[in-house]
Amino acid sequence: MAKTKTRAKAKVKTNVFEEAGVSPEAAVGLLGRMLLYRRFEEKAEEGYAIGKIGGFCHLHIGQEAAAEGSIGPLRPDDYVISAYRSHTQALAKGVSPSSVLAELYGRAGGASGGKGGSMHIFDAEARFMGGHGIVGGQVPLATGIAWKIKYREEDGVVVCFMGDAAVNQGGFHEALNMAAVWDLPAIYVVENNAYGMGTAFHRVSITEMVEKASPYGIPASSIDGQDVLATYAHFRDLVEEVRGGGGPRFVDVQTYRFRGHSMSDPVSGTYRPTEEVEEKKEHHDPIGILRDHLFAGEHLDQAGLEEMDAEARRLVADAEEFADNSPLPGPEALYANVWAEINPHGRLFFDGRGED
Amino acid sequence: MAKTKTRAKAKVKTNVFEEAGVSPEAAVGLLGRMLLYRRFEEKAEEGYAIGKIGGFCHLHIGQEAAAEGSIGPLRPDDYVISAYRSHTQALAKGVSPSSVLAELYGRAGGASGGKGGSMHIFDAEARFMGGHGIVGGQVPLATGIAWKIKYREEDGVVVCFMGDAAVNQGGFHEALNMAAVWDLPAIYVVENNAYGMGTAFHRVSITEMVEKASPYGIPASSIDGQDVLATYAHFRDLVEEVRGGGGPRFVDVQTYRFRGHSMSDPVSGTYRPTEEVEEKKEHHDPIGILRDHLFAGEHLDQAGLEEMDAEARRLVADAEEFADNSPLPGPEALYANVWAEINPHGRLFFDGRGED
Amino acid sequence: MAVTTYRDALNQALREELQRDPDVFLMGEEVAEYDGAYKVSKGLLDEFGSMRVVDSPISELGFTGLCVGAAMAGLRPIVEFMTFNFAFLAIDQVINSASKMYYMSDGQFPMPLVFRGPTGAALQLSAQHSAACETYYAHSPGCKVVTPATPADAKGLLKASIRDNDPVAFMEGELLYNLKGEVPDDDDFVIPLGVADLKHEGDDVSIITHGKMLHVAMQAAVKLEKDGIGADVLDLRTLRPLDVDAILRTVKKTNRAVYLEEGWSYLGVGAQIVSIIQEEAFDHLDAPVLRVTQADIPMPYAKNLETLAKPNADRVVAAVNKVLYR
Amino acid sequence: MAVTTYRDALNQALREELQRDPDVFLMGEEVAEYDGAYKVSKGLLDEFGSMRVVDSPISELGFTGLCVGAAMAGLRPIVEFMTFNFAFLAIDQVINSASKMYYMSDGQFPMPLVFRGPTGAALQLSAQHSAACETYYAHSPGCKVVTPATPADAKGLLKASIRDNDPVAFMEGELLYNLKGEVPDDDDFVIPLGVADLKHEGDDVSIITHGKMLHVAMQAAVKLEKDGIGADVLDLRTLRPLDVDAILRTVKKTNRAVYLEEGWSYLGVGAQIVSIIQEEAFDHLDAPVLRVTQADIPMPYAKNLETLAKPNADRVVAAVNKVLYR
Ligand SMILES: Cc1ncc(C[n+]2csc(CCOP(=O)(O)OP(=O)(O)O)c2C)c(N)n1
Ligand SMILES: Cc1ncc(C[n+]2csc(CCOP(=O)(O)OP(=O)(O)O)c2C)c(N)n1
Ligand SMILES: [Mg+2]
Ligand SMILES: [Mg+2]
Repeated sequence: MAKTKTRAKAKVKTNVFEEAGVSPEAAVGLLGRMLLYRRFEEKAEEGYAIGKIGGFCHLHIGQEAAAEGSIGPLRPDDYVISAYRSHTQALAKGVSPSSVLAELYGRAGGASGGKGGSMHIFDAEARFMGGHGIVGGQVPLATGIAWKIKYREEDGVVVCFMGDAAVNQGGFHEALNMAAVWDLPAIYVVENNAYGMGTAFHRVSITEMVEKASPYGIPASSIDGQDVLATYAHFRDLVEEVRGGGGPRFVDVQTYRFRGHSMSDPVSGTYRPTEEVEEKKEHHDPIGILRDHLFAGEHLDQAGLEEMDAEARRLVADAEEFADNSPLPGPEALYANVWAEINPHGRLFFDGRGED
Repeated sequence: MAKTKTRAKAKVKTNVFEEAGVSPEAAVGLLGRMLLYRRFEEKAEEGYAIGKIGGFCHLHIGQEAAAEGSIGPLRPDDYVISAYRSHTQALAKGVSPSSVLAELYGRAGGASGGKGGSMHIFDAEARFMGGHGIVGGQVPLATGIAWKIKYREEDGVVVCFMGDAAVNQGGFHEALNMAAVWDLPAIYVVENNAYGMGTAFHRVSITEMVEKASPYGIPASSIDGQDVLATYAHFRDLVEEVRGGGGPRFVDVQTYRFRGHSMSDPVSGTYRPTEEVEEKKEHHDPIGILRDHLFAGEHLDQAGLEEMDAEARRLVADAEEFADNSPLPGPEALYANVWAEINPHGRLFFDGRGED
Repeated sequence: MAVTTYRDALNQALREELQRDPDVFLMGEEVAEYDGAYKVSKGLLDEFGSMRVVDSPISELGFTGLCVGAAMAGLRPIVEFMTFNFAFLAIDQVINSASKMYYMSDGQFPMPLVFRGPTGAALQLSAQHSAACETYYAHSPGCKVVTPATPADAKGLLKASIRDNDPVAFMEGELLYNLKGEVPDDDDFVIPLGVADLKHEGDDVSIITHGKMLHVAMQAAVKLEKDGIGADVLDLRTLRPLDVDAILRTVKKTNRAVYLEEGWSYLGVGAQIVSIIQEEAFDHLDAPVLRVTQADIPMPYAKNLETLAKPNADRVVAAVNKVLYR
Repeated sequence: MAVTTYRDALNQALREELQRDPDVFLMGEEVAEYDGAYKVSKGLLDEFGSMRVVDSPISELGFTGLCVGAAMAGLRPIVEFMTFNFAFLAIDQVINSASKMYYMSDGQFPMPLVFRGPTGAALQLSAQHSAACETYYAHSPGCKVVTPATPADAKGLLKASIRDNDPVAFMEGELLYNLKGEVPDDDDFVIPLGVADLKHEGDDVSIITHGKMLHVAMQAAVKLEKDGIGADVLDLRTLRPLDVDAILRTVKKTNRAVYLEEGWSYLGVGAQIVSIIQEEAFDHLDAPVLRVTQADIPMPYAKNLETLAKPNADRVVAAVNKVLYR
């Protein structure tokens, strides 16, 4: 969150709040949420380093505005579904930091009882529908959730997140076509961080992201996903359109990943130079950008910021305490919830121990 | 092939040959080919009715111009690959009527030794690459054949046929994207007969066919596939562009199926009215249209036509004689060509009879 | 009791369950306006409308995933595959999403889904349309597998599958749709999953099978009777849950068994049944359990070759004679 | 002989075969610029260029089909799946196209293809990244299946698989990549498909396994030795072609067998091996063949649960004691 340069840049326009239709007070709220997401992911990073977290762990650091700006405008009864890079989106949809962190720690108190882990965070009550590990796999699921909304004649909306590489999965195309044909209330959001693992988007597509929904006749837009105000305003309008029966939408949210693809991958390398990452952190940090706007408009000062940051750290510390104290899932959990219905007749487990 | 009406219509423009850059003599040749295809499919129809042909049998009647116009401009060393509705395309690529009909009859002398049947006609020598039964399944294969052409630095072209419903398969999108990214010499041809089985295209797409390649940046075009001259001219140009290194192309060839989806399906029904089919046969028969042009320009008369038709029937009769006399595959064929390499060690067949 | 075809029995089950529960809907290719490729859903569009009987694009992966999502959100989808041979395109959503969702979410998202359609061969449809697909669905936990062989079983088991709260791969057969049999009209005729059916009794040997091969097994039992050999014919009906007790009961009675199935031998269903029998009834076996399967090849088109490739009653009789050391 | 990791052994095999045959190319996600998700293809892009070591989009179905088409046209593609767990999206092209093409075309189009990548579980990757996928490929004729457990086998068998003219599913393991072992440097070190390897000898029981479970079997054999029990440990190495002779040899020697595998039990590979043993060595068995497998559940994330779910040496020892009636 470098100051000088970016603050100078921000000075020129101080009416950003009116432009976005977001009050400075609300903007301070957005900043607080993003600080929480940042500190949460740093805690996950730490937890992975010291072995409290295992498996694959994909951080959202640098992409906080994409989550907050797109999920912020939703109602609690709206749905969100995502891929494996979804800690922050879960928090944004109302899953508690304790529940997410406990899941990363593989504890019984985790969102998925410790069975899902970082890639499979689920919270039915918060209508956070996962947490899916197969690239593109969640996209048809989102279409199905939207199908249910139409089927039941409800006025909800589903927001489906995916990465930029997911648009090259056939399932993405099949799912968007059906959403268009049946006019379903779904917003398909590409968190376009320009890379799929080590592959730059333009190495696997000769067109721009915003083109990807054109064969289905789905209205598409691109937005600077590092600017939480613009992103929030854009989604506030989209959600209204879709809730009003406007049919599906496709949004290219342009963002950037400040860390490696997963905790086991390098931040930079042959696929992207260190300088690029540094430049992005310096000038395109979603937290830095909003902070500078608030400073420029004198809606917040350094002291206020530090207080907010301290609060974010406090929330994460509470989550950590909860997660540390949450018990490991007991051995009885091993065979629990494989089947929603254990039929009275016949054998369901074939390993000779399942029904012990 | 109703005469009067259409002939009147045709009268107005007699320079169609110059327009298309196809000499009347060459056009007579195209007519002869299309007559062969028509008579061949009628023979298949008959063979199915009397039980000489089994399984699924999808006829191309009404779509002859799409095959002849698109394959006509190819070189023998170019490749064609298609779906399960491909008798006519095989003939157009140079597979002999005897070999195709014997395959339909399930005879040893068939293109695929009687093992493939109507849906799986293969001829490596003619570079007719099948005959594939999974909707959309051949499209990635075509991209791979084009990959080989680029890999070996050859100047060939691959033409890939698919139906209008195949564009809703994810594999179609994945395959076209890769062809675009790697700039491969492939022409993807939708034989757009407006229906996938009983489903009108516009019930499963809210956009036009020509839009379907837009996310990949592949140049796309639409053509009246009942007009063999226009189709031939269009493909002659496309093939030249692609052979010259122009990269992939996508073509919406608008045509119509005069028969049911397969021999086991009705010609018309709730999904399309009889009147529609009758109108198409009356005014959009590719053979009738070209015949009328030739008559109008006095390049052909009724007697000449009848002679050509007799010749087509003769060729089909020869094919029938060959197929009838071709032996059934012997029992030794059952286990032949499952494996290209029978390893000296270990068991490959597990039914207790394979290695008898 | 009324004599009904397998097709109409399925149609009745669909209609009754669509009537019974507004959350049930049917989606697939040609299921609505075309009445289904094999007319199983005849008339349902008119009765239930286009939100509940839905023609899909040819997007197997997509509409299967759509139905998984709809199930997450509380509906009870029925997916029709024109055949399970096309479901290879969708199997990622069946295995990675539907079959694992309930566990991954630790019980938050049950998956009350049915995937139904024909499995195995019809007549001369050749390699890409003739595979028996049971193995691909039975291997992974989280998905139940049902293979009805008669009209009554088709109706009773489909109703049970639709009411079940787990994903069910419900496997039919083109060659069964016209089969006639007695079917109870009763609206609540439900056959619980996990109960095998002893469809023929005899003391000398157990012929165990599932799906359309039941009818081949019955032919074999009749032939054997003429030779004075009595055969139990056990129709598993459901592969998961599996009625292991019924399998052990017949094997412990006859001490000899043959498993008959339509599909390929390597890791065909029979392999698992053999593995269970030899583990749980080892001392009761007087001979190895033999298996009769399709030829271990892709299905050829030519009628004469296809006939050679398919299992038949004579092969079953030969296997029975072998386990009887005759 | 040099001590090499499993990863480097694969890398050597790829390099040597890319050098040997200009028609061989490698395609998959991150195989080129990133050196492979698990660095198996390290350095190959620099040596062979971007037409022969090719980064693909995340389009499993598409690039698998692309490689099938390239094989039809005469090339010898190697497809890398980041794991076979992602190959469910591509399995239609593996089974319906690659495995049937040669037969459907009556021998006109051989399919010299290799599909390679890890199968089974690593550490805490949970349900969608941990499945052992052997069954899905071994069931259908037309596809060979290879599961090397050591660096030497990895190199020798990958070279053989690349030279083979049929599709080969070549299944590795994340947890094997760092494993060290002696590997012949010889450019023509090829291990023929279809030859199992007896990796430990003993007279009392046969532990038969494949893939990474070999190492669990070896641990069990050592533990058993301490109890005075001698175990044959037979590593099948290739599941199709299958070295049935070697299986029968060890079983006829010890009269007792346990099959150990990483995957699920229902129609796990062991089911087929059991079916073969009981059919072809019935009179030699002094006890049923027992199977040790993963818990019959999707793989959980929590470390303690994952540990409980995986097979281990103690479970193998327990099974051995059972077949020895101890
Ligand atoms: C079907 C499938 N293929 C490959 C992978 C391995 N993988 C996980 S994430 C990833 C890159 C995805 O990039 P992108 O869609 O841009 O999302 P991002 O990670 O940048 O958020 C890959 C290749 C997978 N999980 N699923
Ligand atoms: C993956 C798959 N799904 C379904 C089918 C069954 N099927 C065969 S052809 C067909 C309709 C295809 O229509 P279209 O692509 O327009 O081609 P046309 O038959 O009109 O030439 C369907 C649904 C199949 N063969 N493969
Ligand atoms: Mg990305
Ligand atoms: Mg069509």
